[in-house]
Amino acid sequence: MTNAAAQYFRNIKDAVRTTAKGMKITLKYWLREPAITIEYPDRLGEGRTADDIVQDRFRGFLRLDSSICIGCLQCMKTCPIDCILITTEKIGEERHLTRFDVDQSKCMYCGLCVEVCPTSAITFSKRFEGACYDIRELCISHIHQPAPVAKPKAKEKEG
Amino acid sequence: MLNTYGNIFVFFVMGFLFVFMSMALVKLIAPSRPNPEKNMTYECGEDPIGSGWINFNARFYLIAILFIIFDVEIILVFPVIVNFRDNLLAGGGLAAFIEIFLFVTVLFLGLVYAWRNGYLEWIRTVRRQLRVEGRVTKVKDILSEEAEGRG
Amino acid sequence: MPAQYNLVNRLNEDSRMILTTVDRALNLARANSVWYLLMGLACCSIELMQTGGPRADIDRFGSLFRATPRQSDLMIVAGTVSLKMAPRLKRLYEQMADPKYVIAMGSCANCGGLFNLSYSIVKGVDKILPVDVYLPGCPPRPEALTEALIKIQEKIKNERYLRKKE
Amino acid sequence: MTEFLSDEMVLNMGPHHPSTHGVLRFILQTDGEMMRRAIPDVGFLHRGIEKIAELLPYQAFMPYTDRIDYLASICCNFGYALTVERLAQIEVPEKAEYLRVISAELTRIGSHFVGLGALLLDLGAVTPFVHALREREVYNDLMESLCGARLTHNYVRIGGVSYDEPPGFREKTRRFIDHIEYEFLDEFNELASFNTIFINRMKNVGVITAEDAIEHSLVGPNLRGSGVKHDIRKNDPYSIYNRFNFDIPVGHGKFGTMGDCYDRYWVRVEEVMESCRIIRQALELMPETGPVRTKLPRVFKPPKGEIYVRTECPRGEMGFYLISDGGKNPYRLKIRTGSFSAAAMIGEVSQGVMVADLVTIIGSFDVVAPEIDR
Amino acid sequence: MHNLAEIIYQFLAGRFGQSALLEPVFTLAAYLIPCIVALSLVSVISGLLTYFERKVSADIQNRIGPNRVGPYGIFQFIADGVKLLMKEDIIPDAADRFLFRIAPYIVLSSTFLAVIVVPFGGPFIIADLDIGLIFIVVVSSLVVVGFLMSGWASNNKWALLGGIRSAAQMISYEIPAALSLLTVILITGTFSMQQIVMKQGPWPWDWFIFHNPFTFVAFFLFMISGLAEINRLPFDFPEAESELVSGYNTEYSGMRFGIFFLAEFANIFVSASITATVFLGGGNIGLDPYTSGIAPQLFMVLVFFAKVVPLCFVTIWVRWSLPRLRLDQMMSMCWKYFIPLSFSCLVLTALWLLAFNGNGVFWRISG
Amino acid sequence: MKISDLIALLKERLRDVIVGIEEMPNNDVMLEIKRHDLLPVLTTLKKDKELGFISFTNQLGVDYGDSFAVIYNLYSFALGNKLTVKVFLEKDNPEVDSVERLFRGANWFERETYDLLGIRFKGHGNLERLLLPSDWEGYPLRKDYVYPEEYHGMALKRKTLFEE
Repeated sequence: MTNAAAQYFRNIKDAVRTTAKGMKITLKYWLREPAITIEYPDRLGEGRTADDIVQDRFRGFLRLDSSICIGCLQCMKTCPIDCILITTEKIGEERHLTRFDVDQSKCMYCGLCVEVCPTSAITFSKRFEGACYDIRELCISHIHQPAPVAKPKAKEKEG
Repeated sequence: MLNTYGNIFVFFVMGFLFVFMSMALVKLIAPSRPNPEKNMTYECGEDPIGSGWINFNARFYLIAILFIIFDVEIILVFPVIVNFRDNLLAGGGLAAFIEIFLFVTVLFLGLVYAWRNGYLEWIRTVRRQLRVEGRVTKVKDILSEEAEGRG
Repeated sequence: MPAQYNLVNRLNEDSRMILTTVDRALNLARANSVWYLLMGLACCSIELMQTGGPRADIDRFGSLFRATPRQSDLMIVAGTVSLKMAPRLKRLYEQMADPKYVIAMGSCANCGGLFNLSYSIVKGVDKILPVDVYLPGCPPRPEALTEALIKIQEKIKNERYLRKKE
Repeated sequence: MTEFLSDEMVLNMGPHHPSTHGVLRFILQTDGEMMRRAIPDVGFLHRGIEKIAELLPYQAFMPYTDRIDYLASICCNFGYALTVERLAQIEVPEKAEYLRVISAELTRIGSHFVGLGALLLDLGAVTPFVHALREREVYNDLMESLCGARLTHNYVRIGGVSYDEPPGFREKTRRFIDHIEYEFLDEFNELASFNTIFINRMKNVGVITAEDAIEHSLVGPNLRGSGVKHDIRKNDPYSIYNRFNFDIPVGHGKFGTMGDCYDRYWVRVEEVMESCRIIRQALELMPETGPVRTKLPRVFKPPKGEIYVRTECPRGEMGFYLISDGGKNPYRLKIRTGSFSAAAMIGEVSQGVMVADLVTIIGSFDVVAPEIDR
Repeated sequence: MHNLAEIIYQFLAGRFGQSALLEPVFTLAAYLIPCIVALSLVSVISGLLTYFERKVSADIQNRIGPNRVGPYGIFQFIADGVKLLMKEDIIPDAADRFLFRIAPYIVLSSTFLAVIVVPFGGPFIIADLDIGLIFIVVVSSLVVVGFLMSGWASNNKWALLGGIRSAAQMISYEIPAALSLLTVILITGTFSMQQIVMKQGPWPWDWFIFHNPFTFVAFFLFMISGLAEINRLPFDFPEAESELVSGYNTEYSGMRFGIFFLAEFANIFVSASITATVFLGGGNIGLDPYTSGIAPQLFMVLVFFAKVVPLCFVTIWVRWSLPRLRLDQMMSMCWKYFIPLSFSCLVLTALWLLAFNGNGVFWRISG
Repeated sequence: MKISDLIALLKERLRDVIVGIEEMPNNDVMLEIKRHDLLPVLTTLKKDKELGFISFTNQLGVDYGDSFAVIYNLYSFALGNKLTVKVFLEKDNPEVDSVERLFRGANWFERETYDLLGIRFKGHGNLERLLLPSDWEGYPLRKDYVYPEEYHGMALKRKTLFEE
């Protein structure tokens, strides 16, 4: 009986003590701790853009440097879900890239295409903003007019 | 002439009017595009199984009865409490105190009685009931019915 | 007589002006109070939580989550929609009160994404719901979701609410 | 005492319900507030990952393992890579092993944060959950600087890892784990774990005995919560886990019965601390430089054979049963996950509890829907 | 002159002269003006409280909170209100349409009724009823009817559970709340709110919370039971988000839900003002509320709100600090801890008064 | 326990029923048995004091083209050893005894195998589809599975954005 009574009052004491402790912590946060919010998009701070809030290695939208692309189609073949479409055409003597589309709505940002690229022509940019009203906007064409592919010699240079 | 209860009445009416007017405004400007799917009862995206109007096992009936007992007795103690101060100042404090004490003690004994008999435990009763009844619908049936309904 | 000198037309025009202003104010209010349905389907749901969390804090835009579709304005389809889930998702969308908006968050919701090879996935949530904003990413960053919310807000602001048709 | 006769109420909890952690569905048969039983209905996120594995080359399947358990993607990467490596007998560079362990343990911390936080959220305590999310942001930044993604890291490759550590990574990681172990967890425990209300919600609820836990194939923290000292990192060590000194936290009935929800919760809290210990040691031992990836042929074909490899994920044993026919795609890949048996167990332990307890029980098992459905 | 209606009536009569013709107009005006003012005041206050709650929660969670609508987002509640007005109003087919519609009326009206006897400081009390405190206790239990009604009428199982829970919870916590108020009645000997305020003084030692140790305990008992009465965490069972989706208002959309929302926050305000009035001296600055000039009277209002706002803050603060109890724990907490404790507070306060001849701990200081 | 010792021990205990026993990579033993021996063998493995394979860690079904197989992964806390048990089934009638009674954790594993491969488990209490909808047709993990065109009016194919 005394045990039960002691337990009864211990319960009250515990409840009060632990509640007070918890509330002390939240009060501390209310009073002292500053917000860690990054006010994307408009109040990022002096001279900061959206790209600055991501880390260097961030895997954003794919980017193509068409001047060094050798048109080897490795990235297209290695993509498990076929979100890259490249067509090449022989215009005159040289092979030309006529189309280099990346379906960013489908892309899973895995990096397999980037790893496989022998010349590092396709890389990740830091861009992550791409919300749009029409899904077709997310199919991004990197080539607007046929561009000659780079010489495969570059491949050996890159190793 | 002015009556304080007039205030209460006006307030009550105004409270009603407040809601009524906002609802009228809603009627005026809010869209209304009902369809059978929308007007279906929400149950986490599933077809509701059965109606919500069932015989509800409300163990709190008991709590309600306890509440009424307590509330009634508290009301009985009200006059004593209101007059306690006057009695005290008039020298009759001890009698008033004894009165309150007796009342509260009786109430308290009632609580202790309920406590001892386990009326304040919610879970115990149910465990027993679960053992006694064992009325459990086959879930298989529910799932297959659903599949039929969809197909 | 030119139409603009007609008194009735004049009144009409005035009221249209007023309606436009009121409309704009109402849309502004609506855009700043977009409550989203708390529904995480897959990976994106974690980023959805993070968006409500302290770093991105979607509450800045007056958005908070509601657990029931009746009280929410925005459905964020955060993740893969399987064929088993699709009817439920559609029902949840239907049960939301008008006006309502949908964000397809992440590749899976956009077009099936990396699960295009699968047999049990809806290839794009726009096949079952009208999607307002598509958001790429797998999963999108919280900031990207914030951007999608801003797109939704812009859409709301450009809507004609009282003036149904000109 | 009079028994009030009442109808049985059958109601759906999920697939859209705030506390079912993704898309689970429970069919509750209740008697008012009291539940007679809860029948789990899963598969709302069945994405056919095992079938996809049969359609893709070995390397290309790696990103999919991220999505098996999105909270602990590196642990899944790790398990899959390990399976293929053991089958094909590929040596992994020393540094890559360390980076794998560090990132996997960091992921464990991050995953447990969501697990613990979500449980608290289900119990109505929003603030600890948001605080856990805040720490997760730091963790996310750390992982982003290492792997380039916040959630689906896709860091581990067959034969190594994709990137070397970025500059300043060690220092940042050390600061992070110090903050977690010495500051954040203390505060978190004060705020949540040791709160009387919280303890009362958790103790003696959903008790699973050790025998039951083994019988129902529970794994990971759920098994350890029942007092079974079994951790694949110790009992069947893989990678370089045998080089580290760490304990296996087990439930011992801290406040109530052994194997209750609180024990499962507390095992996770302690695991976070153990992970911090492992990371600290790994950071000390990790070589400064060195290769991080073994070069594989472009068309990679492991030898014919079958293998079963188990790794310890935040949600318990992650087993990959891989059958290779010598081709470039796996012939069959079965993924055994911790949440799968845990979800089955939820139905078993939730008989005769209250609706509110079901929420606690689901939270304490820390199930993740895609792990169940795959 | 003990209430606002009379003051206004006298003022109007003095201004325009008394006549049989104008008297009904005066009467109506005397009733309506304070009513409308109080209603709009309480609506705005509860709106501001929603903003306050979101800001406080944001601060506690290292966030910023709403900051886009107006300076620091202060007009967020207006945006929310307007949006709710423009949302579709859904009544499910399976619901009991009449009860479904009537429930918000009952919830809001009964919440607003409690405002009648709240002394805003000075003469600003809408009706100083003799039974003021009992009136509040009675009226606040009317809210239960509304909740139960909405839960039942929705024909939704989550809503039903929420409604039943609210009934069980609110009637249980009614007892400790009423009992802890009675400890003060022992001291004052009257139920009139204005009298209760006037019996206290401007300084903390004059307040009833510090009258004796038992009123001190009763204060906390009332605070916590008040949390339960207004369905705030750790007692927010009727709308426990993670358990019952959204509880009794699961099926409510648009403004009907908005009215529940408004009532919830109005309840916070009412509960805080009762606490401030009964235990913390209300708007008492040591002057007579009726005869002093307009400046002291306004100061009294200020004092009153200076006490209410921290109490509202505490309500919000608790919500963001604690997890939710379980239903049976909540019930046992009420019946096993709160009711015995409040009983003993009542008896011990009576004993204290008897022993010290009606004086408090600080009676020498407070004179 | 060493793999060779375990193989010797298993050979001694299960002399009559072993069809094949071999070492697997990753310290594992592959034990192949006949279909109708499954239940007795697993019972022995679990109940035998010395073996004590009480933990049922994994189960999967495989479509080997000309036959099905069900594979069980067991673990013994006492020995610290894993064991893989494999049963081959005929292609046209894939049926095997359920071990749900023996290992209660096997319940969902068997349902999943039934769901995805169509292997029936005799004596299972509730052998229904687990992951896929109950009105789904076909067994996806079979090698000859053809993807459905649509399910309840929802087409499974989507034009890629390149085509649009």
